[in-house]
Amino acid sequence: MDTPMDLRFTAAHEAFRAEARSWLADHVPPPRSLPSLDTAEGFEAHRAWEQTMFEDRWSVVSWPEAFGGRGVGILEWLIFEEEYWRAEAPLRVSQNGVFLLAPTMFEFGTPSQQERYLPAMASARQIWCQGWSEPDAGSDLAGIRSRAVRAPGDDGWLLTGQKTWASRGAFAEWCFGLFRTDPEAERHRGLTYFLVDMSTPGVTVRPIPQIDGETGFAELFFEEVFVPDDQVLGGVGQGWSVAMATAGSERGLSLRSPARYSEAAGRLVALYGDKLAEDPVRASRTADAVAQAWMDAEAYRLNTLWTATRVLGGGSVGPEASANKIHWSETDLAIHRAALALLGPEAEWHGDGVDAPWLDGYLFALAGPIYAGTNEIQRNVVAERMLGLPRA
Amino acid sequence: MDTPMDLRFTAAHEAFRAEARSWLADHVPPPRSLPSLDTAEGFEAHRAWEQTMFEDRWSVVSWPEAFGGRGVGILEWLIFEEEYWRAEAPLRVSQNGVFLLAPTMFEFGTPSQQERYLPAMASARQIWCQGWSEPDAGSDLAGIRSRAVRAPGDDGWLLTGQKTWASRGAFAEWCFGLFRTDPEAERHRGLTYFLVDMSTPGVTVRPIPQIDGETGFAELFFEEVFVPDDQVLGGVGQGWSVAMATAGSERGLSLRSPARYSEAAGRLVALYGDKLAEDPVRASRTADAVAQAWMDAEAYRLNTLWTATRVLGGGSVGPEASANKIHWSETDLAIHRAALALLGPEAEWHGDGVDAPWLDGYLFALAGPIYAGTNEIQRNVVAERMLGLPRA
Amino acid sequence: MHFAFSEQQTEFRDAVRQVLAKECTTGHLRAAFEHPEARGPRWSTLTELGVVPLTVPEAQGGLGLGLVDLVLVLEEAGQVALPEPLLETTALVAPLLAGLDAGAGTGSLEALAAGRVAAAVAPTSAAQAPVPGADGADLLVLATGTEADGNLELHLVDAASTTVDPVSSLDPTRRLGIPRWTPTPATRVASGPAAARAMAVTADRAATATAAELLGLTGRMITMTAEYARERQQFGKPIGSFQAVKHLLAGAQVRLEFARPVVYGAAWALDNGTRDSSRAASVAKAYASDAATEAARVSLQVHGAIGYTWECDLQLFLKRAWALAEAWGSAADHRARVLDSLVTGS
Amino acid sequence: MHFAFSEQQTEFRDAVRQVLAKECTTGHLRAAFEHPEARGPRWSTLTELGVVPLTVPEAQGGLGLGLVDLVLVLEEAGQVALPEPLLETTALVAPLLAGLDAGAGTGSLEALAAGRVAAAVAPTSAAQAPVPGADGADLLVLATGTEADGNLELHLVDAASTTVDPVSSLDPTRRLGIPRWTPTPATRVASGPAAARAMAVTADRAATATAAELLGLTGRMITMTAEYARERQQFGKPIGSFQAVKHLLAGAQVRLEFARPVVYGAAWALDNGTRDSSRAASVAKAYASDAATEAARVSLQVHGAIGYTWECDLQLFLKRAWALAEAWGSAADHRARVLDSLVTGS
Repeated sequence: MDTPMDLRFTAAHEAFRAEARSWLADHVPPPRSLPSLDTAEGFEAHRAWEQTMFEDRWSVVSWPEAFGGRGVGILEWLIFEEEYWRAEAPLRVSQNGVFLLAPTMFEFGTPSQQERYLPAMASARQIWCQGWSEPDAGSDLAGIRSRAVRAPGDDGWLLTGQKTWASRGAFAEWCFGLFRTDPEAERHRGLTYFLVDMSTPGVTVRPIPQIDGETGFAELFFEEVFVPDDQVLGGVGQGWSVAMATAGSERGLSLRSPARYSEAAGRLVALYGDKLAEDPVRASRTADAVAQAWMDAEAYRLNTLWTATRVLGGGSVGPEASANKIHWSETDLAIHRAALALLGPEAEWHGDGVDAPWLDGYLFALAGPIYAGTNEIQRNVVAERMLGLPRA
Repeated sequence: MDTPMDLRFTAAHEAFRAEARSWLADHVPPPRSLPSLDTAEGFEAHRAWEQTMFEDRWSVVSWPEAFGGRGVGILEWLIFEEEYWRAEAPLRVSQNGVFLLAPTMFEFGTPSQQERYLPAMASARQIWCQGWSEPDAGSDLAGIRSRAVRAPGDDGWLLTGQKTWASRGAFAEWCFGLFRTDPEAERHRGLTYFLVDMSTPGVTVRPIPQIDGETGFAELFFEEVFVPDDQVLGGVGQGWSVAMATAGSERGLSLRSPARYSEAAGRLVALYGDKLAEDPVRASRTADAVAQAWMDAEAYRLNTLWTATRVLGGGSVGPEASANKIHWSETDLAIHRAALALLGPEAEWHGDGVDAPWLDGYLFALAGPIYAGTNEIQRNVVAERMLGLPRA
Repeated sequence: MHFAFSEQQTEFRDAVRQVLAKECTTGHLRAAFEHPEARGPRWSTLTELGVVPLTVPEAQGGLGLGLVDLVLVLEEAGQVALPEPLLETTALVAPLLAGLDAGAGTGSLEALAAGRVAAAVAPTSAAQAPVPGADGADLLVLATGTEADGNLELHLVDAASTTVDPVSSLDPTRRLGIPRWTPTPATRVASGPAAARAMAVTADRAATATAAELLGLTGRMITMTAEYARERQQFGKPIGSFQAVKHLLAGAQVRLEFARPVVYGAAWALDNGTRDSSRAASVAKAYASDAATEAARVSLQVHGAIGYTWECDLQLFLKRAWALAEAWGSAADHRARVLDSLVTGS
Repeated sequence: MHFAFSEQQTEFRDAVRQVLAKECTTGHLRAAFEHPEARGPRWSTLTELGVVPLTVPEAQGGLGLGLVDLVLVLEEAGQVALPEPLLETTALVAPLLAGLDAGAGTGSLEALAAGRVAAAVAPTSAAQAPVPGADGADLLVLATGTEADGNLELHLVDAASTTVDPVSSLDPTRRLGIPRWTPTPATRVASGPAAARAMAVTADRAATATAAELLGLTGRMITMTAEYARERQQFGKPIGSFQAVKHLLAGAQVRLEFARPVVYGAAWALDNGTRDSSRAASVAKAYASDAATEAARVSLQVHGAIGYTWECDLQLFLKRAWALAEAWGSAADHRARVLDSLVTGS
């Protein structure tokens, strides 16, 4: 059959939206009322919120019911995200697990691994962090030096090395990481994807204070940390291809839903409206940038629906994920730059009662072109894999 | 003595300006009244204008009187340029000779070469073109393949090869070009800088029609063209260092005087003023770009005065010439982009009575980041020579 | 929610692509630059293919289809910089005529569906503004008066009965012209609110259709340039292996990727008359204009001096891209419209 | 025409540079971030050196020099992100006090020249707008009323006699504060046109002086980042050898190169009261703000995640750069002023 284009959501979709909206209306804590998830107290408060969602099956809507989801599709997930951001609900403390590890585990995990980890992830009993980057392996991820050697009992591996930039790393119970299991093999080869219980002896965590003073990420030190064989994801030596699946999610569909930017763009337009009354000269001078930022968010929304339809039709996301990452990171910057331009001198007022969501948001947005693979690396990917330009 | 900063021109400078202004007022033909200098007729009309300037010693003011100049300094030259552009005087058909070759000849030419070529250049009896780029040696100038071998009589050289992108090449009497005299030597080495009489047997010229249909530049074919030894500039095998001096002039002080951009920026502000009356919405939307373009021209003017003072104090222009080239080429684009934005749909109306100086200027400006060494190459120079970043 | 074209639509696009690959080569384009004409042999081919009559009601011999069906074809037209006025005739004038009361446009629609008419429509009622495609057109839709003064009128004018003063464009195939005409009761086909509505809808359709052609032009410029960057050697390797060149082209490609769904979505919104269809059309034109302008800049920069020559095919696409980026409202014009609609919530 | 600094000026700059290299290391800066104070030991050093009293008339124990003499010193202050209010005290308040009638400022000037005073000045008379450096300052120049209403007044307020509510900035050393004060006849030092003139001149001096600090900050960020790019290895070579990194830094360097003469020229124009000095000040601030904002973006991008950490010194300079780019008018604010003056020919 030959489906015509239709950008309307179905009645079933709208019913799902209504259900999500009313649940969120009843349960979402007041905006920004939870302490920062980068504090011990805030981490637990956010965990509690995830558990509340889990109890009513809202924490992982697109997962099979067996694992605590509702078994709905990607469109429903996008609808849920729209409602979630509209409700100004808390940041997802379990995002590394739910948005990055889970898609990979559905693809590469054994049934027993899925049963063991997914429900605990969905209920936030286990919160995950990502152990990929190393001090000398950032953009050059294949330069990973942390290694794993067979344990004496030959029933697992001993992990040794240092990982860094692990968001939530200060408090997470579990870590998914890349380690070199074959020192002989060349760069991308010889890597293995491990699932590590952070309470295992030999694991040390050092929080890293960020530019804004918060401890957003952490360094993880591994000293002969024992990991049993059944905590290898996707097979020994397969680490790179398994990791690239996660990276695809990170840059592609699952990490950054359009709702996040649509919501911010909406606030930007509202701010513009306010300034238009207060300071019309400044506002009109910023009009073009405000419009562009809103359009960038709108283009991201449409592109996501376009991609989602392709994926539902059996298509896959390749190097477009890199184009996607460049676009959402630049959109986030465009939105916050325009907001700061509207605020003018007020922009620098910060903290101590002065609520500065735009400045905080700008600082976070500045990291966008860096994490999940720098935009320089993504542009190389687009040029080489979409346009066929030769590698250097 | 310790001279304090003073941005005023002296009384003597102002007297010089007044003299130049009144002479130009009496002699400059009506703006855009001469046929295009890329037509045979226009070429001669522009030559005649250069001769008129020469007769009253205005064609090369900064040269020694012996060669037809006034022996004045760089500041007077900048003042003359300001008046020249303010008067909307014709483009300089002898620009390649006067602005590019001459500074090199003053530095590297023998007294007899200077006597032989400079007066003829000043009076436009001999008009020069540049024979550097080759079909396979553009950004990579050191990749030049055109070669020169000793002539049988051992009294000169036989030049063979192909040059391209020679502005004025279609009609010029003389050419300054780079040829490989030592096929063994590596890239930059083994090049020699030749002065070639275009009427010598073996020289063929093929004009290249430009994007706008005009023949702005030409391909030059050399087949065993005899060039006597006294037409080598700066010594056999010294071609690269001699050429870099010319390139320095091209990117640095002498090719693009600030007056050119100040004049265009002034016209831009006037256009903005007109549109502000006609179409205030469009005008105000373009205001920021208009202001930026004007400021870019102003920054170029101030930077040139800054550099000129340094040069007068015995300083030299190094990699700053590359920064300079990036700035003037981007300034030219910024000015013309802003103008086209003000014109809106009118921008595409062209030719046939419709005077379209802004569209023509935009097309020319688009070439700015390409000629005289692409801006990509210039950024490499800035990064490597000003910031000490390692070569790839 | 199904944001994709139907197989039928993509198959039709492929068929048109095949034909244009043969009948609209850069050789044909250069010929059109020399002697621009409104209806060459290609016009008949496109008529037989069903492209020209696509939006004409079936009653008048057309296919009665919409912008969603047309948008991929317009993208192909952009890919080859089609010189014929498909946009004006099929995307704008046909639907406009079809919407007139009392079948005022019936006769013209039949001629149009039969490929006997190349049409043009004035973006404004300003008498001195050149009309794209007017020079050489058979049928002109022109306006007088203004909405503000309440005396806006639309007129259907037989080009044979008027003179059109040509205004040359950087791209001669644009065939700009200023019609010298006198409105008569006989030529009037709409007035007052009906005329205003027709012009507003036409402007939105024009923004979206022009955006679609710009997508095609952008894709073509990027492809040509990537190909050149793979072949052109400097410093002993293809210039496409230099990161500066890669990043110029990657930036242009990302803009194109994100402009596409925006344009397709606008076409759907207009066909379905959604509340925000005007805004969607403006987002589409702004996005596609910027994508094309950036691709043009990048293409010229990567080609270097060769791209600046008449013999390099790039110029054929640069000129159309520059012209269409400004036509029917520039990116900045449309951004202003977008913000206005967001603030007033209209 | 001699567009260069005198040897005396560059020698003074070098002397200040040497002292600051020792007394304002990033270690000192981090301490200042923890406990921002208006006048630490550095203030005495800068006073003895003649930096603080530079613009105070000789009659009140100063050197009676101008902005051209100060601008290179302010650039050095930017290079080290000097936490003390040199800009407010020496570049703004001292000349403002020196310009008052009837020696209203004499006593304060003597105290200021002796290094006993850290001053702050309100950019506007808006009661709720935080004043940079007000928190912990000894002397405040505050305004009431507006020029439009003809009731503008300048007041010289002893901080000891008022409370200042701190407003924290991203950069704690900015010491923003909202003074809670009541104007009295005793505190009034200027009113009407005289007050308006003083505030206008102060705004121009502030734009230029802030631009000078931004030049220093920009230079420092670029140097730090180039150094990091030479050392940091990825893919088996320094990241500084990648063209993408080179071009990011080269772009920032070109902006800095062209911002310098613009700022120096503005300082000269203000010292000499040329007709276009206000415009020159706006060009300077716009250029320097954009150069700094771009250098900040590039520096963070090239440093990558490490630049995003508290332990990396880059953050100390990023925060000051972001704050000063907006202070005393953003780039866009000043571009608007420039165009306005060009069009009205003022």
